[in-house]
Amino acid sequence: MDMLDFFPSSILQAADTSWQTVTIAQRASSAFRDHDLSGTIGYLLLGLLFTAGLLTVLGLVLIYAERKLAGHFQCRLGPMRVGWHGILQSAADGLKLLLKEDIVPENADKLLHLGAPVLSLMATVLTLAILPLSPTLQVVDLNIGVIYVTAVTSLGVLAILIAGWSSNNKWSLLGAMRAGAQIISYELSATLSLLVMVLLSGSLQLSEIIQSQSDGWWIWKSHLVGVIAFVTFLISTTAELNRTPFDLPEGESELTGGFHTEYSGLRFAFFFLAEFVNMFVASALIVTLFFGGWMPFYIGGWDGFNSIMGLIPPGIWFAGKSAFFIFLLMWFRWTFPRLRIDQLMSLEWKILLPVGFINIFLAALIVLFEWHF
Amino acid sequence: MGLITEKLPKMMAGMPGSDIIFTRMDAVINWARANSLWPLTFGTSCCAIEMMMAPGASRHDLARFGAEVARPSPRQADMLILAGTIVKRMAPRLRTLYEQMPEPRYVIATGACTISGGPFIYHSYSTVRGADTIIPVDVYVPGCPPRPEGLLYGLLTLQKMIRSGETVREPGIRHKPVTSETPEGITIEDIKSEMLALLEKDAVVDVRKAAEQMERPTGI
Amino acid sequence: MNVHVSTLDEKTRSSLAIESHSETEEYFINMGPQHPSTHGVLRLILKLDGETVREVIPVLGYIHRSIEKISEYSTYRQIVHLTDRMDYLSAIMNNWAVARTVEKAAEIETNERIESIRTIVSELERIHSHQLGWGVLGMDMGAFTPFLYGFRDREMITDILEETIGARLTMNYIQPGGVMFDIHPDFVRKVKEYLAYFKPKLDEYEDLLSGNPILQQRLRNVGIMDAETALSMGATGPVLRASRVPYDLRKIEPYGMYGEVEFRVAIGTAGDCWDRYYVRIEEMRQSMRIIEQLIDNIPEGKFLLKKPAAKLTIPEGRHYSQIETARGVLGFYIVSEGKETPYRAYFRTPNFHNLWSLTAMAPGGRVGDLVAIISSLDLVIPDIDR
Amino acid sequence: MESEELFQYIASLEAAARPSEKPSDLPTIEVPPEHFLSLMQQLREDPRLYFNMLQVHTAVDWVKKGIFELLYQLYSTKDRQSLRVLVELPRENPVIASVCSIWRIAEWQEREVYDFFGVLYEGHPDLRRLFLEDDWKGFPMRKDYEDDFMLEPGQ
Repeated sequence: MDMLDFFPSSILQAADTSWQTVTIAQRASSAFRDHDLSGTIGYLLLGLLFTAGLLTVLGLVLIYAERKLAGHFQCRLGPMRVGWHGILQSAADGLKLLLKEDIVPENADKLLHLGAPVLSLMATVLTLAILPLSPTLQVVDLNIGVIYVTAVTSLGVLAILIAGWSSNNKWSLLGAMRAGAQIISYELSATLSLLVMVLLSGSLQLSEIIQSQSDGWWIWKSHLVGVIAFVTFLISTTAELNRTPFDLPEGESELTGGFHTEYSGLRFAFFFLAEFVNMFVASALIVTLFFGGWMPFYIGGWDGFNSIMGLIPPGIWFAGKSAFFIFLLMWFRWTFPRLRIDQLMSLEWKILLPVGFINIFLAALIVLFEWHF
Repeated sequence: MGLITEKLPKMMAGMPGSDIIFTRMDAVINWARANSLWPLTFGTSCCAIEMMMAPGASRHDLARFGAEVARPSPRQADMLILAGTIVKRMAPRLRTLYEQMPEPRYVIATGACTISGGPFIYHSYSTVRGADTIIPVDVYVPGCPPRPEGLLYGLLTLQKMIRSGETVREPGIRHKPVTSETPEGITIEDIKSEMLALLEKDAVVDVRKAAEQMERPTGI
Repeated sequence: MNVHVSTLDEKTRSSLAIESHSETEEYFINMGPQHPSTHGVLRLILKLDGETVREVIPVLGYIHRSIEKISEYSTYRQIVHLTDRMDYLSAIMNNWAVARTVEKAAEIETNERIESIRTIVSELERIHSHQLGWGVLGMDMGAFTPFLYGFRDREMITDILEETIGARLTMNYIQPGGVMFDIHPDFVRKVKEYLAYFKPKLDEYEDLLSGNPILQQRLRNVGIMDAETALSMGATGPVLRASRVPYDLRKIEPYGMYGEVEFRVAIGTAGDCWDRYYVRIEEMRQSMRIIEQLIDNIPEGKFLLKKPAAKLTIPEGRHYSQIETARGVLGFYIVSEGKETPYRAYFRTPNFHNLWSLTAMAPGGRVGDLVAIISSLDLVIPDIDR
Repeated sequence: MESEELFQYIASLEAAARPSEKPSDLPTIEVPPEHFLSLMQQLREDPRLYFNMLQVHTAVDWVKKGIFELLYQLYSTKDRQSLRVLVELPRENPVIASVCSIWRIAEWQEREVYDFFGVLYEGHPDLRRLFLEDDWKGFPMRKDYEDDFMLEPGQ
């Protein structure tokens, strides 16, 4: 059982240029083949704990970061009093939400009302499981990773629709309907951008998409196609995350609380958590597809520079790159006004979708004639 | 959730050492509740501007105490800051809003109108004289409207109250009103003279004389 | 003669009974009295067809404090402090409306110092009111940050006024026959400092919000109101001026020092939300121009001609005069019997008259447009309900 | 137009309208309720007058004389001219024609006056309470309004 040297090995590997990916699921199955029962169970538990831990930590950190960043964007300080610079703020919020009274409206569809937040969080957890955080830090590496991500994130919209429907509140329903229309529309152009990257890298497996970028990230080496796909993907994921400028489903000034108007306490916390962790998932996908995942930043010919970059462990690279995109999303949120529903729809159907189709055609040409670097 | 705060203490009442466990648990729970007071976006009139000033303006910044997450839906709010006059027509709606908030919920009444009816007590056929005739109020912040600092002090008072007063075993303490007391050895006269001294520093008129001569306004 | 008096219930029922041309089912939704974008306790009953607004029924009275009834029992000086609590964002200008009516009726002459001070503090208040309106519009459009920027700059004006007046919001400053206190020795210096600070800041406002294509998309060609409708609806202030009617009391019947300063009346061209928004931005510039012309030469003289304790009566008759506040025309109508208290006091408030153009503008738009329209009207609800 | 000229012109339009002798600070005319609507129509539409803004509409309760005095204050953006029209109604049966069709703002101003004084407007499309609940008893701005809720100082 090599659980103990699991983390050190990943750090040491960082210096190499060739990457070997080993997922937790692979370790478990190899332990199972070796008839090592305790190892199998240990790895399975590790995978579960890792996902749950990641969820909690991300929730705490991202909510704190958002409040702190919002504060500084607005010439304020943000949370200051709970712990050092308010570092325990999210913990206090979480504990409080946990202990709040749980209200289910009398005329609500009780079962669906209770189920929606769980479904929402579940969709998030399922995507967390396949994100390649570093060569050795990935729970499962599905060979249809991209399709899996698209499928599972669509569960989130189902949760929102159920939440809006079951609350028996017109504002919730209006928010849910907006969310449904918006997320399903933007799913199209997001998927088209994903397909471009699948074409270029020739694989649906997330780890292989990263491997294909070992000689350069797709954002550099795919001419304009990758850049267009990146911009489209960034816009559509922001829309799928329901964040400003696309926060219509929960736009406070229009719909009071949108689909989660009637949710309180822990169930509201589930939606809240799912929203923030989804932000990480989106950033992680952007990093994986366009910015080389956990690959370090190399510049051809600068060997000294590259070796210094190579010293930084891949996990840190991944976290750093994701953090940048999370920051970008937060920056959007505190700067832009919100679009109107018909403008939102025309942006997708009249601009992003045609651009996406043309882009995928160009990408096919590039791959066919091997024009990319 | 009722399980941890209500059922568990009853189940474990007879067990040895439960006192210690629950005292520690109380402290943690109250710490969380006191430091995460999310207000409801509710304001009826003038005080609402000063209330927005408190969480809003960068100078006062309610966010420092973790209380800037203003929720538009009462289901997610912990604290109702009553800002502005309550009239007869609004009273049932206010009651509904309060009832829609999940327990534990706290109410801060800011401004003269929500405390007593303020300038609209007499000859008014519609103003409710004090919001505490409709819903229980925890902290009163006087002023017309109170300064943002006043609201911050009200919030800190509420936090202090939550940290000390409410326990898992004794809910219901919190609806006793809390008032600020003058510290020991200091009288109202001392405060008055100190404030006058501050004013005197850069005053253009004789403050002390003016204070003596000042008559109480006539009429209502 | 038989006049039918209906009820709200009857109104909504009859509204629902109107046959619609839409194939989908129309439904009512209740916006307010506690809703983040109604700026207080305005309640709107919306008839929606999907996202499209078909009819708006405003329901008022959630902050009706019977100020007019109380006024009948109050002396004129006591009425001044009630006006602070109507449109609390232009409290000083509300005070001025009462003071002006009483001064005109009781034939109290004021001096130039008083009028200069009144004009300067009013313009300062107009700036801070528009700053708030700017920020709140940003917040309603989904951009939260402008709201706090507006508040930050507003706070500085509040500080300047507080030094002189002693209050931050409900000023109670302009009295019949003068102003309550003389200006603070630092007043002139601080106002100049503030103007120097705020001028570049206003350009920053424009960079942040006006220049944003999303905001322009949201506001342009939304909630268009032509001049004829606006006049018939009784709208005044920036709402009327955005519809191309240059009706500004400061120019038309100059009071205070407005006759002696140079400034331009900002008017819009299309009468949409964008014009209403931009008229306010331009008014801030013009207000700064007015203050700049006055601040250096405030004449010497007394600041309060009638002592607050002195008896104040108004000759018998009907007296009316009006003031241009930040939101439009505030008129104060007194029916006097020659006593210390009015027989009847009526406030013609700008927001009450501006609100109803909403019912003309909103139908046909989306819910998002409705929010934009409410925001661009810049309503203060206690001023509607009184 | 000077006020004398204005009065003469209005009298030529509607003989029943006469200058008011009540103390007032604006040019004021009085008109009996039966000629009211036609006068208002002409004030709005006559090209020489063209009063396109109804600035103020309110009422005064003269309880001792037993009348409601309705006030309509008009303004013309063309000539920058103001005119005040007073109408007296009996307190027992206060009914008057609505001017909603002439100025749209009248719809809500009249509802306010109905709410406070109980003046009924004939031809109003949607006459109901404005500020108070539909089931409110009495009209609070009347001088003889009584309410147990109201407090006097010292009570």
